[in-house]
Amino acid sequence: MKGGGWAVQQSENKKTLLQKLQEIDPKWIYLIQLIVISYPLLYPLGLPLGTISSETRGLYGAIDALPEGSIVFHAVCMGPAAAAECQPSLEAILKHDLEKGHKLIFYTDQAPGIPYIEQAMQNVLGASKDHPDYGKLYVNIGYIPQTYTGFSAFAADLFFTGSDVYGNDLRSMEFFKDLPTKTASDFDFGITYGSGNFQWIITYLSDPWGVTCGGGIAAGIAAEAYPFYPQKTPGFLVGLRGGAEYEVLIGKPGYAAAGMDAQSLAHLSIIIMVLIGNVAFLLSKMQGGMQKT
Amino acid sequence: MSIINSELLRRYLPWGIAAFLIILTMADTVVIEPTINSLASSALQSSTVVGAFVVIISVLLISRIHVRRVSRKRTVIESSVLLISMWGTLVWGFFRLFGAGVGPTSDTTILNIFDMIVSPGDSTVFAILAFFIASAAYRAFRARNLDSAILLVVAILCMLAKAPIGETIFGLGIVKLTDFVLNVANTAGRRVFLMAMILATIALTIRIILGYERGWMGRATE
Amino acid sequence: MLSNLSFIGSSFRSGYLMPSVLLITSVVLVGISIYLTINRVIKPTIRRLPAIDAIDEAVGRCAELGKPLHYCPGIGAISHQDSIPGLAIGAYVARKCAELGVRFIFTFMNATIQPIAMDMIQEAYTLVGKADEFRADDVIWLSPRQFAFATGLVGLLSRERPGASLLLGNYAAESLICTEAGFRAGAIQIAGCTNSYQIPYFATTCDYVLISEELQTAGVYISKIPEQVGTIQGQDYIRLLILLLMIVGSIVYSLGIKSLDAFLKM
Amino acid sequence: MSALESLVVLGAAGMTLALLSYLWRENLFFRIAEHAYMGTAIAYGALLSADAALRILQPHLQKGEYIWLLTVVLGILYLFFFAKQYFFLYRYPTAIVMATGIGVSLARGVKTNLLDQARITTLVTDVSSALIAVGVICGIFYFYATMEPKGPLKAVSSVGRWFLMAAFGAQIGLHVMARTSLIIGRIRFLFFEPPANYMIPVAIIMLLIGIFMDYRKKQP
Repeated sequence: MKGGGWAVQQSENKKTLLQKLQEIDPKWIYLIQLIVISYPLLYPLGLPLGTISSETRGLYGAIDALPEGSIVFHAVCMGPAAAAECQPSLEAILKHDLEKGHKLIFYTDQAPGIPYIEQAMQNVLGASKDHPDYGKLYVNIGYIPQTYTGFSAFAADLFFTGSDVYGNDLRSMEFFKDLPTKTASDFDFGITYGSGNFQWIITYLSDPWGVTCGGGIAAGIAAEAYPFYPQKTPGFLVGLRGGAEYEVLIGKPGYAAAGMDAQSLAHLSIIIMVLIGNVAFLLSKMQGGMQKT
Repeated sequence: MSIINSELLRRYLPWGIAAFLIILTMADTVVIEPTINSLASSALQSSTVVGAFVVIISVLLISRIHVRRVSRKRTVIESSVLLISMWGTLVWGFFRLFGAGVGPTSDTTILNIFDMIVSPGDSTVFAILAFFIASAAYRAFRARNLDSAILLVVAILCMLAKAPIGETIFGLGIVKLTDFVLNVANTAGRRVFLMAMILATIALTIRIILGYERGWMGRATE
Repeated sequence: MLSNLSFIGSSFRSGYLMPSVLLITSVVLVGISIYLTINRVIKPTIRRLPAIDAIDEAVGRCAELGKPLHYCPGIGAISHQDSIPGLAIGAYVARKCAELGVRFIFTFMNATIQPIAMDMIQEAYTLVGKADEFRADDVIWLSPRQFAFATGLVGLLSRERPGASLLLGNYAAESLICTEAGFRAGAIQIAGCTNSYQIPYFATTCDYVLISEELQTAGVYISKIPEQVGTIQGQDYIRLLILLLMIVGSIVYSLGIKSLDAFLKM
Repeated sequence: MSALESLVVLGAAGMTLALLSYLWRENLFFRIAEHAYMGTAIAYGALLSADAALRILQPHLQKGEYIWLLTVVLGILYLFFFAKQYFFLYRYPTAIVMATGIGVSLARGVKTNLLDQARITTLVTDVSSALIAVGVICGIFYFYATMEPKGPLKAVSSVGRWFLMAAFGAQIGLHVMARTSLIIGRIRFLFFEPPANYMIPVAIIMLLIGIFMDYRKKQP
């Protein structure tokens, strides 16, 4: 059995500087990481964002191609943790929808999602329930329990919840007047946000109801979205960077773009730490090896 | 009395309902047929409402644990903070919902509690994990064999490509290489997991329908 | 051939005809293999995973170095799907440790694990005839909360410095803290869970990792419960079906014949 | 910025710093903040569920369809989880919610996550899609549990494991970016949202006191 904990090999060898470096308390590493991330937030480095990934272009192209008045369904399924990554993407996509004159319908499958729909509507549309076009161009369905079970019930009958999150009766809203089937197949595009798994919107909206879907998803679960790209989804935004790229594409750099400097330094410091750790590990194995022969 | 405690009501009826609903909702997904679709859609709608009540159990379970901990003087301060913050928010919320008809989404006190405690709590608890990743990266991420070497190389590539500094240092090559890795190796690996998840769901469904799986029924003894 | 199938297709939701065929075949395959295994018509054998050898070597190493072995089935309750194989493998490791006289330290987070873990380990020691060597205070409930549990485990691993630390069961965000502590304490680490967000961290920090389904398979290899062996055999039949479909499909498609793809889209 | 709003921001800054204090070590402030978060999060979820259930039921009850009250009765049956004698009544709502969940997810999952994924894998047009096909086939074979891979099949199985490892590497790389964005969000909140930044000196002083007390405790 090769391997074996680091400390075992060290006990026999003399403690070199590199091995002493290994034994520093994790608290110092936390401090280094804190400084590395705080510095660029106070004094931005202004690093260029770099090339925009094909997934982001795919989503941008798909939304840009939607004609005016097409219905875009926003599933804002994010809690506070995911919102730190995906709120900029949500607001960037809403700005694009506003520009193209799309009709918007909001939904969330988890309780903490509602404040983020409100915040996005306030920031982009200027108002939420008392917006002049509310009920005509914009509808906020709010929270439906039981994630995909609740959503499937809603998709089969858009009037399932009876009223929107503010209590207005859905059947009297002009938004639903000219929808042919009053089911999810009337949507023209679907976008999911947050750290739930991306595949849910393909499994429960795209395939059964024939609606093209994309996402503004947390980076932590973005690796799960690639098996659907490009055949079953035009594209998706990967975390804060996806939001920053989309802000550049719609020509309105904002919240996300400013955070990328800190991302860069944080990533760089973690890579350096992994390299130092592995160099020390290889050195100790070689020394351990020499001693045995 | 014997009917109520009979084996039928205790075991077989819940199992029968579960098996029937699984088959009904599966059929509804696959077939366009008026009776099945309408029956299944009302099953889904009522299940959504019934499911909203499941949170009762977690509220009462957590309360029982922490009341016991306060009475046994083990963690008095923290447990009473939890009980006060939970039941305070609940009572105020229900009073507003049923009394004044103001839902939790528009009641200012509930929104303030969300902004003050729930929102910073959720994001900070997960933010701490980034510090653990940094310390583990330094002290424990080792390329001890080919597997972990592949893993670390791909992780470093993703970190470089997704942060602007990667491209400024290594140029466009790093982005192209990472796109290839993400769209090929990662896609293949993730696809295997997606398929494995469905195989597990198929196995679980059959064991429930055939009655071999009783975990969901709770106490097996009764 | 394709055209006369279309009249059946009309009552099927578009694109769900072939999936329902696959669903029915897999349900039948798994159902039959469970039935046949229970009635001993077929006796499928689960292959011995390399992880089981790694576990035996780890116990041997602890006996050699005279160090204790630490085992933890994670933070899940007894009803969690990962806790069940976690405990089954735990019983196996406890018996191995009892045989070689290695001190077996068992930690857990969820209170529902305690009663089952206590009599599982006791039974392992009595099976080997060393009932007196069982130490009840080595079954340690560190804390009912995730982060306090992680801190408690870090303290325990740095004090006890075990020769091996086995983390098999249900794990979440605290997994990284536990494996880092195990690495610092110089222990051989074998870890496994089905939560695909934690497996990558296990894969870098541990010497051996059980990837999602392998944990279940290792649990069934040890527990040998007929219905579970039958389920795995049924799943393997479906895997074989999907493998053939993909191999034939990609060869056919790369030769330019697109009808199989169109057929599967129905 | 009204008094209430600044109180909310100060409270949020206090919560953030108390939870971050876990990085120093587990302490009472961390435990209090964690318990306050757990309590309000569950209560908030319960309130939203009740609000959603009420919203769905109201139109039906107004129209006199009292059959819908059955769902409320079934929901209340969850309470029998704590009962001694009539525990089995808890199984009825559980059966309904679990069964509809599995039924909905299985049939659609078989199409989107099993058959379609296999079908897409067969669309071999260029080198990368051929590589994906090889990766998926070897990966599926890696999880084969009832046959010992011998000879060339052992190579197929290890190729499958390499693709899984690449997927894990991508997961870690993207996870680092995800978690870092959270720290960025928290630090930005502490630095740039008045009066949150007043809490920083308070936290630093308390940290120094903590270090001093720890140092004194270590002395013999």
